[in-house]
Amino acid sequence: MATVKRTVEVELSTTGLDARGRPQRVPLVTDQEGNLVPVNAAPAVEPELEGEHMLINIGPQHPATHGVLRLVLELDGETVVRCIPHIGYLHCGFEKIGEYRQYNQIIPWTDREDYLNSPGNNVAFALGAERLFGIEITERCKVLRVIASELSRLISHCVWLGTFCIDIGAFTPFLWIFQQRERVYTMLESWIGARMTTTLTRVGGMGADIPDGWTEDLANFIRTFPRVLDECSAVLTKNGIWVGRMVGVGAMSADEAVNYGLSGPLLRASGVAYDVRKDFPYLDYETYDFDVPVGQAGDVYDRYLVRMEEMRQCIRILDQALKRLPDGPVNVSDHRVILPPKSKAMSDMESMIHHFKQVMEGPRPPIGEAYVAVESPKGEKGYYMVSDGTSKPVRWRIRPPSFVNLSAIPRMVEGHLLSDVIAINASIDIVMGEIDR
Amino acid sequence: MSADFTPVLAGRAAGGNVPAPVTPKNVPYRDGTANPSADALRARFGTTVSRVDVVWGETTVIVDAPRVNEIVRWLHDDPTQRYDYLVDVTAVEYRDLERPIEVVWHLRSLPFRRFIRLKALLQKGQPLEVPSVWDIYKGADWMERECFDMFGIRFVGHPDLRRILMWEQYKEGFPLRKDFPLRGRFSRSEQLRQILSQNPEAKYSMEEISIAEAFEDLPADVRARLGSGEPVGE
Amino acid sequence: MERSYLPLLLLVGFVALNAALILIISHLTLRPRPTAVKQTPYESGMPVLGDARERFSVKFYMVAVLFILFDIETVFMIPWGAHFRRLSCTVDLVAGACPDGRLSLFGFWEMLVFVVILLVGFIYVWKKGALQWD
Amino acid sequence: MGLDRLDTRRTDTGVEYVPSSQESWVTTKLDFLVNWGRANSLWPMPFGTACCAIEFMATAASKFDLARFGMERMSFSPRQADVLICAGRVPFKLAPVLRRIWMQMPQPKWCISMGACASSGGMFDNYAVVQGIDTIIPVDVYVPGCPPRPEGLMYGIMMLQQKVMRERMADKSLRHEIEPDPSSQLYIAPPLIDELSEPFGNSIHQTRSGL
Repeated sequence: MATVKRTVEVELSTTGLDARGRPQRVPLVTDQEGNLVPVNAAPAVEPELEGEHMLINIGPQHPATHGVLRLVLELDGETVVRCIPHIGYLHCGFEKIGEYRQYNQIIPWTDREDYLNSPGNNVAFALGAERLFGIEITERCKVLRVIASELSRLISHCVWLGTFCIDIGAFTPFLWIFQQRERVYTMLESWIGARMTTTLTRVGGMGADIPDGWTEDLANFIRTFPRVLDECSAVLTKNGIWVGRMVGVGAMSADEAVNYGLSGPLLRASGVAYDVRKDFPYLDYETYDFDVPVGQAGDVYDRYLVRMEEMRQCIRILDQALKRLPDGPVNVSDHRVILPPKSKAMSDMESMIHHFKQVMEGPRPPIGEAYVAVESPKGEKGYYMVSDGTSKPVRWRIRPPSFVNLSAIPRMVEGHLLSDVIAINASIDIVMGEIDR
Repeated sequence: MSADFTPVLAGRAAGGNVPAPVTPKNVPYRDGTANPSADALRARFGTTVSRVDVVWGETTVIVDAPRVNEIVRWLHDDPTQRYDYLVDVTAVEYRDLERPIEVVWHLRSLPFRRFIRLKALLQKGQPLEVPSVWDIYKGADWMERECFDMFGIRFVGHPDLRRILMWEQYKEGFPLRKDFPLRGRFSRSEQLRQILSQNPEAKYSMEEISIAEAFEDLPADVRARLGSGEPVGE
Repeated sequence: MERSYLPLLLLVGFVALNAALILIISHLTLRPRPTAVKQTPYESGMPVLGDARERFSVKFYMVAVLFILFDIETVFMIPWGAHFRRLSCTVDLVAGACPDGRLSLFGFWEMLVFVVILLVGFIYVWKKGALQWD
Repeated sequence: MGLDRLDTRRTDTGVEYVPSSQESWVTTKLDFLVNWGRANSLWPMPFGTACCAIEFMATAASKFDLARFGMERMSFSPRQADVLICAGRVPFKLAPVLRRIWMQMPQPKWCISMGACASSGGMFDNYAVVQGIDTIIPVDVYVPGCPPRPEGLMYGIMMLQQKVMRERMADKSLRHEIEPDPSSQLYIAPPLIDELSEPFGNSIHQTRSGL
């Protein structure tokens, strides 16, 4: 069927043009109640010496698209007149496969979906499944999961900072920050055996308890990581080129950001203090003392500041979590869900039956549905699971934050220069595995 | 981030006496307390709200499909509700194929810190049509396109309903439907042949092709094929 | 003051020889394998719509001219640098060096005047806003 | 042209000689020099799609340094690339892009298929993912792992270097450009593709759809 031409007339966003009809950076003025609003200059026609518009592909295979995103840009000289994103180049049918797997078998899929934040995804899925099963996890497991999700936020922001610097042109912070990331990798590897695709949690507990001596590594990491972060921000934050490339670029006002469904650092950079850990808390986040960084203008520079501040808050949370880490069992004792320990499984009959049912058929939740959201480094990451009583979910829906954040890229990019497109795309911190699922 | 700028506080606008949110513990299976918006919806719309049930502490309001846009607009604009954040638009198809397909909207009210789930039931027999909420939430654009791509549900009022994850010429149907085999309908070599032997213009949407045509950039063979009326790509 | 130009000749000869060698050997061992797809321009893995030979906006030309203007300026400094010693010595060089006490800053001032003239041009261009992209 | 032609006098005596033994002293030394140069400066074209791309970045970063193999210069345009490292799963929508980039790379070129998903479709045995990129482009080295550890990838690179060192200029089949058959654009016969993409291991049990 031939497609219907897009009826919406996407005209050049007015904030991109100044009075003399020349596209320019988005000027921000404070209106009466004090929040920053882009100037709505009258749209003027380009002078008649307009060159032909050029259609170029910043295509699936491009160093600056962080994966296989494809942006088709209509350029007038250097100014982007229209941006048409194409995604789906990494669509691997996660949700379809989820309907053929048991709950504990889906956890390896949650690593590969947002591969920068695998421990965080495992924790999110485990919370969703435990809400569906109606089980409460032990205290030690809660604190371990907080540590896992904060560490995963750190390594995700590290990859973002590294690739963001390379996109703008600074290469050395990439090497500094990836070295810190390797230290977190070695910690995760000693905990669960895998560097990146961790499969850390199980429904009702964790894959493994932390080895002894692990808390000293974490304490050592907490003590030394902020120094590297300060080095990076010393190099970048007040750098003339860095600031010049990012201030006033891709600005989104607060209510526009909420209407576009942005979440995470993008939303907080626009001035909306919405953080799932504060507003819809999970894993006792309300008992941790940390604050939520909020920007003002919502441009690329504020997103950078918000993420850097968020990394420091992660260190604060990790510090408190390390101090309060209780002893006790990691897994819940309800053997309908968790495999009984090997020794008991071999000795007494009842846990042998449990063991057999777990392995052959997997845990079976009651009929119902649950949506649990988690503050992932990209935004509000949610798992919506519908179960019909069998051991395989009827529907495993992933609410992908960068999918919704990326849908606002035509609004942010039009009117800016081609080099700003790269900066804006890097500031959204997209992961194509999560966008295309 | 200067101190004098007071951010738009999400979740605190409901006044000072609202208790700070706490991690929900021992969430009841069926008899949790419903979201106050559910009663407001029932009072405001009466029969179009066919059922409200609370599963694992989340209120689900089942409404008739044709009036969804009106209900969501009311939830969005009404000062007492202010559901300004669309979390998700998706669909669920159950394993027994007679049961209707459910289209699900997840909404959050950031100022009042509330979460609600709207559902519309679409009988399998009639055409799967649901009003789009794109004119209320701009974020719904891609979510509805993905729901169409995966389930085949047409969102009436969506400006540009095309496939977003699969390519436009994808002939195998809608992948997330339960009657769609996990490995696809065609053999692997057939799937590979179809995608590798696509014409170049199949990789561009109508919009880009019209832009290229406006500036006479189209290569000759593409222009010839377009002239002969072949369907265009993504 | 004749000067033997042999080293210069050797340099030019060696450069020409080197270039010729590289071309001949690669031509000898090269076996081009053109295919239809290999000839098409690379656009991130996508088939190309439109071509690059189009009317560009005039801003690109402005940037190119300014670059050439200020780039050639540095080319003029090279001969000046080569002869700086003879320029700034009031008497003839003795064995390639200036007898003590005879230094003058003539060479320096000469180049300063040249640079100031170009600086005036640069400030004019800056204030006119030609360096601003839009 | 002249340097690598086989010495025809020797082969017409009716005795079958191993081609490599017929080369003169000059060509083997020249082969060694050329292969040594090529092996130690393989410029990678990181066709990074998914999680393996992040592990590839970790391999290229400072701890597991790829610069030791002369591979520091990441060439994102196929024109300057020597080895295409397909890091990550390739869905069907991306197959023509991979094929086009491989064909736009000049000879001599090699291909490393990094990770289980690129080599065999990995855990994605469903409607959307190509079951192994060797059905699209010829692959030289398969690196197992999901994602392969940096040491695993480096071992794959060293195996490729050994392969490059053993190449002979006289062997023309090495630098043979694939010509997909014009109608179906496949360069392997369809039954072979089906047989290569057959599910193996535990994913055989997922044949029933909808249950």
